[in-house]
Amino acid sequence: MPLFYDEDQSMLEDSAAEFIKTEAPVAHLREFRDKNCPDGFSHKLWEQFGEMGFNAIMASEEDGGLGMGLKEAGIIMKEIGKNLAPSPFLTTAVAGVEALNGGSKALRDRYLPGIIAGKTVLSLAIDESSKHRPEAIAMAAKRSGNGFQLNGKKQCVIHGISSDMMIVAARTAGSAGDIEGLTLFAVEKDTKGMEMDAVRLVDSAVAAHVTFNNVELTADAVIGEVDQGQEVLDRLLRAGRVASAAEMVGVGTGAMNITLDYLKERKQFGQRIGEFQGLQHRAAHLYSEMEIADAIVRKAAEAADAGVESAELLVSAAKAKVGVASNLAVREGVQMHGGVGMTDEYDIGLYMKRDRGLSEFFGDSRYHANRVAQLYGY
Amino acid sequence: MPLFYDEDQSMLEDSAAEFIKTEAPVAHLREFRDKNCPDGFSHKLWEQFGEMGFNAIMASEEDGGLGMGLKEAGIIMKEIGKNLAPSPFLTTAVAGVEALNGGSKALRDRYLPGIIAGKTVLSLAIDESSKHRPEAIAMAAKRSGNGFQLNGKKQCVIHGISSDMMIVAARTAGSAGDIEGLTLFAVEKDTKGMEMDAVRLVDSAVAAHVTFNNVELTADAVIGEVDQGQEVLDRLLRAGRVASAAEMVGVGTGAMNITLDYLKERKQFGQRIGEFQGLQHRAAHLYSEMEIADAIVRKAAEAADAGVESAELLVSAAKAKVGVASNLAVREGVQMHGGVGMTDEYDIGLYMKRDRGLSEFFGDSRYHANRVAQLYGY
Amino acid sequence: MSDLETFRKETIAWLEENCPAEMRKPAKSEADVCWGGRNFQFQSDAQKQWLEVNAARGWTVADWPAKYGGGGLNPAEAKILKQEMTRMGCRIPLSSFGIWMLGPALLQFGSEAQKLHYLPQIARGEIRWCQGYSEPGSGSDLVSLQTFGEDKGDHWVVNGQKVWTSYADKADWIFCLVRTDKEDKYRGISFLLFDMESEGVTTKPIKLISGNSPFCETFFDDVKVPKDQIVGQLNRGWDVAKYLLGHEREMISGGGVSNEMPSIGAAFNEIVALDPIMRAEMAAFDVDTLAFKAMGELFMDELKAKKGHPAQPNMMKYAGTELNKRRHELVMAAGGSEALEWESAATNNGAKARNWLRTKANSIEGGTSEVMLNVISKRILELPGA
Amino acid sequence: MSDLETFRKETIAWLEENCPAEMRKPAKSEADVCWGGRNFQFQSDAQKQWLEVNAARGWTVADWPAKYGGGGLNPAEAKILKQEMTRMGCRIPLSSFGIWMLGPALLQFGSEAQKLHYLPQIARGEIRWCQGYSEPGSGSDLVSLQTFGEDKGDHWVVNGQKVWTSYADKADWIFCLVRTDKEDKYRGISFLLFDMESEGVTTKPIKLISGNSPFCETFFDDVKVPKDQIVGQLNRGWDVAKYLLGHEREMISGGGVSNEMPSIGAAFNEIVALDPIMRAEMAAFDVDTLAFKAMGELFMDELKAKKGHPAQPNMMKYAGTELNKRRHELVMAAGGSEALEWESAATNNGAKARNWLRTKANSIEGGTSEVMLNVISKRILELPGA
Repeated sequence: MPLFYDEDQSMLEDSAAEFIKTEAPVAHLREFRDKNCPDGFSHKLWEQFGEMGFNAIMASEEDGGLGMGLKEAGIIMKEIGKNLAPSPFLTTAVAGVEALNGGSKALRDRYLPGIIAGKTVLSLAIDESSKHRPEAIAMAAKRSGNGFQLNGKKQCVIHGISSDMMIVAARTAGSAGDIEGLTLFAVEKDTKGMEMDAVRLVDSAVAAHVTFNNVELTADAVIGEVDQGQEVLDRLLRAGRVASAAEMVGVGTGAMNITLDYLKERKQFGQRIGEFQGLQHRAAHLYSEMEIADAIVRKAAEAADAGVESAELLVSAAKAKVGVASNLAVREGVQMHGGVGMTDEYDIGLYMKRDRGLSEFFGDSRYHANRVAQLYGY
Repeated sequence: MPLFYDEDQSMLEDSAAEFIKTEAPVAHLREFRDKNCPDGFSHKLWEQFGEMGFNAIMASEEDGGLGMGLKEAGIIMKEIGKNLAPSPFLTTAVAGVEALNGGSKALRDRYLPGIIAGKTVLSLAIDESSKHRPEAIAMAAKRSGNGFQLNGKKQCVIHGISSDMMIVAARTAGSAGDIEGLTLFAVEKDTKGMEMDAVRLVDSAVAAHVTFNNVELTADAVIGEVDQGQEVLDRLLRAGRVASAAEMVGVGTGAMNITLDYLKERKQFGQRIGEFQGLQHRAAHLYSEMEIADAIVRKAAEAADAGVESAELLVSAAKAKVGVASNLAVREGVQMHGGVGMTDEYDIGLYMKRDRGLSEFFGDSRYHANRVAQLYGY
Repeated sequence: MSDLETFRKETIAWLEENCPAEMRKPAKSEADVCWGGRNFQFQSDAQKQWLEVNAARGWTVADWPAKYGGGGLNPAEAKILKQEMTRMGCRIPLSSFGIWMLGPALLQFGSEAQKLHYLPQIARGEIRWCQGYSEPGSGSDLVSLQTFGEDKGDHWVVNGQKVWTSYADKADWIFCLVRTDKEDKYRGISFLLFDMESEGVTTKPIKLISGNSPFCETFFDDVKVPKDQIVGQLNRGWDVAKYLLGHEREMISGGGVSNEMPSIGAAFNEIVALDPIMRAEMAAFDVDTLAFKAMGELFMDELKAKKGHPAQPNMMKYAGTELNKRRHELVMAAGGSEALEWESAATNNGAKARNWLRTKANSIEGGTSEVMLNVISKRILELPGA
Repeated sequence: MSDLETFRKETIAWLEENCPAEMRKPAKSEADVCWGGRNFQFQSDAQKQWLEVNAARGWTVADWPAKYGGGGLNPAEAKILKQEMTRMGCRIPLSSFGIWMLGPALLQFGSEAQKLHYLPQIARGEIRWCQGYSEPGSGSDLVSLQTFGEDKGDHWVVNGQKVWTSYADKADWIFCLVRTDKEDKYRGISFLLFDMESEGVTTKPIKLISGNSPFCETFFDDVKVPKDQIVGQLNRGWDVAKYLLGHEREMISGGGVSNEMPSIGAAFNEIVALDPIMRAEMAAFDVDTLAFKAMGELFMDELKAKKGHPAQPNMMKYAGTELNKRRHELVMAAGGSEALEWESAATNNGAKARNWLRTKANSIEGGTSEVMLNVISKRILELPGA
């Protein structure tokens, strides 16, 4: 399979680009930020995503989806990134659906139709500290009657307060670091004993710190098998990592593009600043980095979709590489914008903020570089 | 004490610069390289160093020296570096003398006069693997009668085959990693049981792999106290690290200077290449890095001379910083020279080779960055 | 006991007696800083008192001559005062662009009458100043300045617009570059002082990516400026501005490293224990910080001794600001998702994120890093061409 | 079985039968490479035999048309041949600038007579070629070319000097850029072929920092070149040269990553276990290598499908060569003092150090990194100006 987009993928790219640029350009983010929307995203846009068919990408045809994969989902994510569109697409239609794909038919029937229609929103409660470290999940899910009782805390659950269902990773056995003993749960909105503290993040996303106080769940809530949640979590993480990496390709590319536009129009010392070779070389280097980051993200998506052995390595390499490249894009972007880059009026600062948020989401470039080393056995 | 050079130090700098530029410019290195001199340096030049008083810098006045310190020794080292002068100054007159300063009056009387006069050459047998790791010294020095018997191997002993005395670090007790149990020995040339394999290095220095087969030493050979060699070794290393860092400041500065000259004269596309802003910004960045590297090397020398607590931290920071800066200088130097930078005819390649050699000597930038972290407790 | 030892002893005693306990704790935020000026609202009695006792002694500007409201201290004494204030944790009694920027320029270029008039008011914190240099379309490029002062005999009538005027909405007076000769593009600029309450002056705060608004757009619409409010010669405002920019660069270049400059790796030792890659980055950063600190020491030593290249502040500004930006990138990375919080009490209202974003201006304000690199390559390295 | 499966089976069988065992071990050094040519000394019978069986089948240039000495394979077949040769560890039977550079240019720009004359000789390894582009004073700047061919009716008389002529001292013929019109600075250059044994040609090897001398200075003193030895149109040699440089860049950009592209950290796992900072650097490098490998795959896919920006080879060349230089810096660091050895048997005569130094030319030859960045900024990013 070639790494460039085939005809169908190119069509998807064109329609996503057109749709998101029209319906959710950067001004859309500003609107939701400035009206201090508690969700941080537009439910109407979410329904439109459903209508466009985007939300069906990761669901199997059997479940009413399109049976496509992360390469196609990544196309949507990139356009989201370019436009900084606030959307639950990543948590819901990519990572969430991929987790449900590892769950029972009953769960899929319960949630997928709403997701595909752009009605249902999912959130992901994985991290327990401010750095992504899923191997350290310690939150307890004790057996209680026929079900389970959850106690503990999760940090930075994006869309937590807006979600209809939260996927929660907890330990039904063993202790932090054990592969066995993890279980994933589908926790309904407003389940008794859940408390959420909403916090707005630097990129205007809304995250929740979630406390579980004797939260009672039935056995139906289990996604996959009890104690064997690692497998489902790995699916979720792989999808989330590739998709967030793809979004970062979009963010970096968007930042680079508006910066290139600025270099072509802004004059200083009687010249357009894009004429200065010092800036040209940096822009060209940045272009090179972004192209390479895009390539590894495509490759990682393809490998994850194909389920090949090297997928874990490529996925971590992708998140690591794009983390560095897109960070370079927003830093160069602000610097090359000069003074106006510091103002809220220009968009480049918003790209910088979104990059920062995404860099932490599903593990930063350092976490994943370390994981590459570990997977290589050193 | 100000970090810039005071009047006496400036005079020393002027006279060292003038002398070395005249007597041992880069052509001098080429001469000794091309005639494949087994020593790799000029004994005549070494005597001239003695006459100039350079070799007396680190020896105390009581021992017939000048009682100055690493800041002054660093001045000489920098000029050596700028001119790529092959010289046993570092091993002998700096690290060697500083080790002897921690030894007995008898040893000092035995070696210092010859060193000060530029007759005697010392070498240092510390490393046992191809990366500097003195904390892993394992070579055995068993007690044998009233003396000691050495067995084992040392790697990359610069000037080993040319030296009148070799300072050898070995274990009289304990095992690799222990602080106690190290002892330093002054091993005379041609001592029975020593075998040396001379190898020429990339920068034309001659190193020896040394094998010790039942080498018998008397107790007189011990520098400092038996089992307490760590203290003398630390002195030696501190001096060697600061001095090699200072030499690297010289190498980086020399590489930068000839590159700047080239940028000012070479024409391409009808312009002097130094007019291209892309190169200008890189040159300016390099200048900044070299200035900063110079500053921390001065600071480290001052701290080591003053014996303050932070000296270890500053010395490692200096070797780490200059390692990065001077590597940048030679890489930028070769690239900015373009094709001619690849030819043996131009000097820039010789700077690159010397930088590589020095970067390994007394620990590379990674070793010392790690040490900075350890000294900071993380 | 030497004079200096006596001075130190007396200084300690004076500080012990006069510095209120509250003023010995570090400022928590921008709001705790005493800026002075006509409309300044003191945060506390202690803040007001601490300013007043210092102003009375001339110690807001300890090394200025006493006749201009200063303390008349020699450099060695001023250093001791600074050391002891740092040691005891005393806050700076008065932060002021008048002290840091205009004052030195007035001391160098002002008439005696101007010095006697303005400097004591600056010293006492009675006038808060802002700086009018940049204009829309001329950031690092001051030559293309458009704000024009028309000669009307005993005054100029100024029209135009400035941007990046720090705290223009809070300032009492402005020192301002104004074109007074349209023919001479490279000179033709004068350095004027005027009251921000003058008719025709309006200001509009600029909202920054950090969420704060320390800068303004400032508009001049037929503003009258009397002829005696020029500093230096007519059409030679550049000389004053360049002198003053040098001061600003020194000030900003110091920003790369705080006084204490602690190890970033040690500060986050629990995080780096779990993240070997971050540990490596922080180790490299600590190396660079130690090295830059040594460079700062060498630079200051050379400055005091009037050695060193006159363009060296440009190098310090470049290296210091880039280092500081890197520091804040690392702080954000170490902070992880918690550092992303923008409006939570737990994060002091997103202080880490806002500070991080603020640092992005370091390499823009006071001359961009690119301009610094240009200056280094031209004036220090003497590379050819444009 | 599909045609391709049949082809694969037959190919495997042929390779098994015809590839000598010795030719299935990797080349140990430059000396083991088969370059062909009039004066080539085969290192072994196996090397000679392996060339001959391939030449007979047209498989030294498997995807060239059979009438020009090629194998006439379609792209899918050629890929299978390559895969199977890689899998079995077969050496390339013939390395040749004729195959990599001149051949593609002749196929594109040559007359039918030229193709029929030169290509089969190239395919059989009978003529070894060198490239005469660079001159002293014009490295990346070919427009300032001075070597001049004076028109003498049925031939040119060429005078001038080239540098960086790879293996000019070993080559039989040269393809060479020669100014044929002094008036037109930007065109006025023609692409000529001539025999290095022509009267007036002399070569002088250039000693490199690696200690090797793969390049020469080449001098032309009244060298006669018949008029039928021009490729493409008179004064349009640029078109040929640019096409050919594109091929060279693709070739060099591939140099960043070997076919196998193993993890550098894994290769030095004992070293990195003791050096956490090096481990971090190698992890970052492995990430970059994996990413560049993916980029290489995307690039090749796009190239085959004739998608992608036509200037993209410049980006690949830039990124690939910079990556390869970094790799060798890391290899040297991991090697420590042993890697410094220059003349010892234990280090295969300083192979690591010499290879490291050799890589420094990667970002210079075939267009410097700076020229690549210029091209990217102009042709891809469409930035304005010079």
